[in-house]
Amino acid sequence: MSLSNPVITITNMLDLLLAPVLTGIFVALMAGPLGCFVVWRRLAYFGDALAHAALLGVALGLILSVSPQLAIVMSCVVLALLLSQVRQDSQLSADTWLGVLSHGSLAISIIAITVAGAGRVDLYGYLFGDLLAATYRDVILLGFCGLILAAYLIRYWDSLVCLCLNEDLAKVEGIAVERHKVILMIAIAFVTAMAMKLVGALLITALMIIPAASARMLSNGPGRMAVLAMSAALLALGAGMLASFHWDVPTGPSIVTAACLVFMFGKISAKVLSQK
Amino acid sequence: MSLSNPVITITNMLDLLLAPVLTGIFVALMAGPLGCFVVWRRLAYFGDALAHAALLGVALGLILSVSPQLAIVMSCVVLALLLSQVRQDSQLSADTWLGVLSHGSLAISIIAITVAGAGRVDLYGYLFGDLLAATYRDVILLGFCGLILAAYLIRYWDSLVCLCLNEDLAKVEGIAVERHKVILMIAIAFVTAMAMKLVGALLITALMIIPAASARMLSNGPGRMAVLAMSAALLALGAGMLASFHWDVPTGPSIVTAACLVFMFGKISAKVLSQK
Amino acid sequence: MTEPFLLKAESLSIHRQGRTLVDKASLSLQAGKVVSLIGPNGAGKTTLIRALMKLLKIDEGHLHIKEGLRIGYMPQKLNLDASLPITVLAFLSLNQKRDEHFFESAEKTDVRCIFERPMQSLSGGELQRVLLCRAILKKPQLLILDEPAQGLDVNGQAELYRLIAQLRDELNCGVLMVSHDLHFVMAATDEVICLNQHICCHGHPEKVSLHPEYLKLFGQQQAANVALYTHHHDHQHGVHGELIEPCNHNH
Amino acid sequence: MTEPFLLKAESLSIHRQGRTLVDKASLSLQAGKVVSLIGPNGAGKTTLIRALMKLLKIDEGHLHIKEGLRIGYMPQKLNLDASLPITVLAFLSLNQKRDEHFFESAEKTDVRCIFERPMQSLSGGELQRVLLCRAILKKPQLLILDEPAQGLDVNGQAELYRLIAQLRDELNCGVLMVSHDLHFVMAATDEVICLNQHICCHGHPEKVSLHPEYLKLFGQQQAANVALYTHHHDHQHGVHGELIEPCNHNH
Amino acid sequence: DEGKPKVLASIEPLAKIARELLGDSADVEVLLPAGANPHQYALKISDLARIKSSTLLIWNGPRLEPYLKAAVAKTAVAHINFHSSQGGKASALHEDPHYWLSPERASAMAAAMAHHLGLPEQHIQEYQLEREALLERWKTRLAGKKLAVYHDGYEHLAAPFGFEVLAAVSAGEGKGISIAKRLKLKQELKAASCLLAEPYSEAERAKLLAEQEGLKLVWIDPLAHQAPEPFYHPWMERMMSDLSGCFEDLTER
Ligand SMILES: Nc1ncnc2c1ncn2[C@@H]1O[C@H](COP(=O)(O)OP(=O)(O)OP(=O)(O)O)[C@@H](O)[C@H]1O
Ligand SMILES: Nc1ncnc2c1ncn2[C@@H]1O[C@H](COP(=O)(O)OP(=O)(O)OP(=O)(O)O)[C@@H](O)[C@H]1O
Ligand SMILES: [Mg+2]
Ligand SMILES: [Mg+2]
Ligand SMILES: [Zn+2]
Repeated sequence: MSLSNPVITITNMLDLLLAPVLTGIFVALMAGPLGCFVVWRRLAYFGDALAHAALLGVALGLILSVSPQLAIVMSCVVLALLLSQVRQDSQLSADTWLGVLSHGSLAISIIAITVAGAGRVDLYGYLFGDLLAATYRDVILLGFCGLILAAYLIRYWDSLVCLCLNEDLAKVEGIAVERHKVILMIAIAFVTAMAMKLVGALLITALMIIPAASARMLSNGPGRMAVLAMSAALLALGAGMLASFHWDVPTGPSIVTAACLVFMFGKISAKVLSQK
Repeated sequence: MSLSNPVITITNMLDLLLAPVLTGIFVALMAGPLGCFVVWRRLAYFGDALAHAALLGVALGLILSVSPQLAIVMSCVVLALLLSQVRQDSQLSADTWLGVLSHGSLAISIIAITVAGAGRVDLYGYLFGDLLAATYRDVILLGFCGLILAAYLIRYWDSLVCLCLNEDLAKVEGIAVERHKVILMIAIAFVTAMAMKLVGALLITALMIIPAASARMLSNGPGRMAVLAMSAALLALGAGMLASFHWDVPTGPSIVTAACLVFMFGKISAKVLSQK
Repeated sequence: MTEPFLLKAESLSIHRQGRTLVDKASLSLQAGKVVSLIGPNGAGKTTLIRALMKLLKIDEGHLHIKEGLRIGYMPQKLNLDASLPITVLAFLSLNQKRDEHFFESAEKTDVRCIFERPMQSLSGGELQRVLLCRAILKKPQLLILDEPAQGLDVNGQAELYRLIAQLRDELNCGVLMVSHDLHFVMAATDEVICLNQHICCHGHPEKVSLHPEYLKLFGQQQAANVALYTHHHDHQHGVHGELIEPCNHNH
Repeated sequence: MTEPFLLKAESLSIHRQGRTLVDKASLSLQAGKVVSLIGPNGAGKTTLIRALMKLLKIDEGHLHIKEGLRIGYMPQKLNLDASLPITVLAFLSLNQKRDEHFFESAEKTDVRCIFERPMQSLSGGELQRVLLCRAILKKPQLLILDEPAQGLDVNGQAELYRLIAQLRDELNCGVLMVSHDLHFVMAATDEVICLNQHICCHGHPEKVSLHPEYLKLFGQQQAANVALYTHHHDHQHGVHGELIEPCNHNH
Repeated sequence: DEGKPKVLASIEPLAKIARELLGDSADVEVLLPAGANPHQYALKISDLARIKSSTLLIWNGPRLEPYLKAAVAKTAVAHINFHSSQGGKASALHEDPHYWLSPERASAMAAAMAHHLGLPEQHIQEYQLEREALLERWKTRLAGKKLAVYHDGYEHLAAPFGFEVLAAVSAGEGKGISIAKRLKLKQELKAASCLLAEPYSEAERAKLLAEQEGLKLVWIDPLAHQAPEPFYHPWMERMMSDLSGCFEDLTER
């Protein structure tokens, strides 16, 4: 199923693809380190819950006539705050909490949409997004977010790692645990919400956890894991986009599949390395 | 938005609703105890991963022309087996594994569907299902599954609880840990797959984890948690169906929302009880 | 004692699930003093010291902590998740410069040879050593140790006790330690606090070891003989049975 | 000794991540014998006993286990997830009848007064007691204890040692115990195995305590004085440094 | 065929309109592959390339095909959708977006296309004559007939042909319905004898409903996935004949 039209070459498409590619690169660069925190704090399904919260936001936004983009960011941040509050209650593990919140908000948003009679809200536009629709405005916005995020992560890296290892120790050592936990959650939520419209919740979540999981197997330190995760995400992005171009398959799923291949490759090489 | 038409009689309702109600009851009764294991073993997103595996199964089934129902059950069981194998590798937590498998299979299935170009596969029919479409055949099938499941759970309850508490202790005490782990996973996968067509992956997953999470807060023993989870699931089912009848909201989401209300109620009463 | 306190608790109480875990405990910690907290299992020792570090909500009472107090803490148990890969060296270097003091501390706690190991694969005793090292790295003004000797081998234990004395002497650091090792407690601490939900008795080791509450808790024979481990002695039993009884003496 | 073995290991080796954790260890356990396993932190004691129970993959060597052997195991550490609610009584009753023996064991390990507590909120010592109780509930033929005294209070420790002797005598049960308490080990066990990746020396306690390898590992002074905890002594150091050195004597 | 204009249609029925109007004078291609759901689709890179290299894009409009909005803006391709061809009525927002099912709108679209490509008036007149003939043929046979539809999207078909849609079952892909709605349906469907359903993802459910309520099923393929006819009017003709077949069978019985 390769392209029938010989006139269409990469260079030809550059002006169309440059913004999507740059967007993808920024998203991958942010998803790498944030994904490590997601994996360390057992929040793999945070992105999924955020997607559903975003849907609830859109539904409520329709009822209260608030702009969808604002509603999405707001509802994601609210979910992050809520989750960082309820996690204090350690009787239920993180995944159970996420499951409850995620399924709950999905169900309520469907009801809200039905009751509001608001026609067809595209339930799954948020799941897949449209990377190819990215514009330079998006690139600049994401780049800006990325800079702030990088500054925060670099400044507080040690404290954040310490917090993920053991909250009690971190607290005694004078790290503002509660504040960092909330900031971290909001950062993840914010980046997810920003990226959702572009790459979809599926892709952003997958770009967070799959590269981080691949990096875990090949690293012996948190910093190295973050850098490897970034590289894995970039690799998946590149390979996925190329595959999408070559075999004419949808871009988002193609990137996720490439990430899975990177994961399998990582797993195999970790096995080989450990047997040496 | 209540009903305007007075002609709807009880008998009229009964022949429409009896099979769905019975199906719902069987699903709730199975979901209660299985949900406890899901919560204990941190598998909250197993249902979600199964839904995506099912989709992959359907896509592959289309390519290889296998019946969808068979393809779903097969792919769910394969996922369960795969997961119980890879979880040995404790470097990654359960939620991360589930995330990788779930996103991976979703992405691959979308590509498979695109490449096969085979008709319209309802991507999200599996997420919502249609409880009202249940027939007596389904009731009998589910009832049969329920009986087998009940027999297994009652016979091996202590061993299963022991296994969930600590695998090493269970193994030393002579419990066939590996076998039970696989059986448990397959049981969850099988029930989910059976129920998916009817109530959808969203509802079955939500009916597993939300009642179990509610029950956790009010129980001091595993048996009690299972019974409470069953009751909570039944309560949510009843309340959700009544709400769907009264306020004209979709059945599945209505049941999930009712389950969330039960959860919140449980949380509040647990708080009140603990302060006494 | 004119020296200002590092930390002072006034009649702290902690209740959970309808039970009183710590009942009106008052204590104060000073620089250069080794205070040890003893008591039977489930007496509330861990609960109390976690409350002193504000890791738990205090239900009643007041807690004064010197401003900017650097605390080194070694918990009784620590669960490390396998998903965060980190070596001992990287763990110890978190928010910490690798200066002379760093390597000195590592030397003292005998962790230099395991620098490159992943934290998650450490043995019980190795983990204890690393935690001890981390606790002393920051040149703490107050060292809080929850059963630090647990899991350490004989050399490690001796080294630990030597280290505590050294820190007290060199850095003038305050120490609060939970221990079940009555011999060490009696031999090497400045003050003993005997906890059994409430504080039964406290004071200089010699005095405490003669206090009727102490003898009641640990048994006369036990207290004297515990290190000799003759498994033929007839010892007094029922410590746990007494835990729930009210305390009917003044202190 | 003509009595048949319960468990026999022949030159077991375990390697992980390029390191040798246990190196050609051979041992056999018999009914009615208390064997203790000693060695510095990180020597591979926990690894070895977990391998004996088939909880770890063995890389080399053979393991023979008597058919249908009932093992009671008390692990060094146990992480309990908070999401499974269970009380001590319910935990102890899993796959277990509540008969006379049940309550007797609970009495002996002093856990009757905490029957109604949730497992997750137990203190360190209380959890140890519950684990010990669970280990002896099944009238095991072989009891494997990994640092059982850790975290126990003085009465608990004495009780533990009494219990081990009693089980050996009454049930003719074999015992394998990891311990850092050299006094108890020397006083009350039938055989001592000194592990430092490989088995350095083994045999009757009196003999082992004179063995050069033993003295090298624990230091002459240490071995003699460990219980007195004088923190002014000058002790020999460098056990860990020696861990990685090859062993150049035959055994 | 270098000089031929390239017309890209978002879905097959639109391509049929273009082919019928343009014949051999243009290359007509379809964007969405057969089987794709026009409500939810993710553009591929090749799709973007095809949009960019086409002379004219015809599509339904952002309400039905939101994913094309950004692509149209980015590639700056010349395009016509039903909104623009109708001059973008204000009420259009709350309307059924399945515009292509309306022969009326189809010919408006054809006219707009002809103007854009500078075709002679005569083409448009021929096209409109064909439409009128089609309506003539079927209006009388279908007028006043009552039927139920599974997918809510046949307003544009019902109005010109004069049949009445009694009830629509599905509220949207996979969302499921309420018990109240289901009971109401039972009442409403009493007056109907035929259920119009698509052989797509919810086919099984439609079959079950027809069985439960004793309705006769008519399969209709509004996306023209399986339609052999290359042109719009013959395709409509075929659909109408299938539809009326349902009622004729009933009268025979
Ligand atoms: N969150 C909680 N809820 C209810 N009870 C609790 C909780 N945490 C601890 N406990 C109970 O409080 C008591 C004191 O626990 P703590 O850990 O402070 O004991 P400890 O003195 O440190 O004992 P050990 O010597 O065994 O470590 C125990 O009986 C324990 O069961
Ligand atoms: N999975 C693993 N991979 C790599 N190294 C490991 C692994 N598990 C344990 N180790 C290493 O093996 C050594 C032996 O560990 P083990 O827990 O058996 O020691 P131990 O003798 O029980 O010590 P302790 O007295 O401190 O409990 C330790 O140095 C530890 O770091
Ligand atoms: Mg404690
Ligand atoms: Mg050990
Ligand atoms: Zn439609």
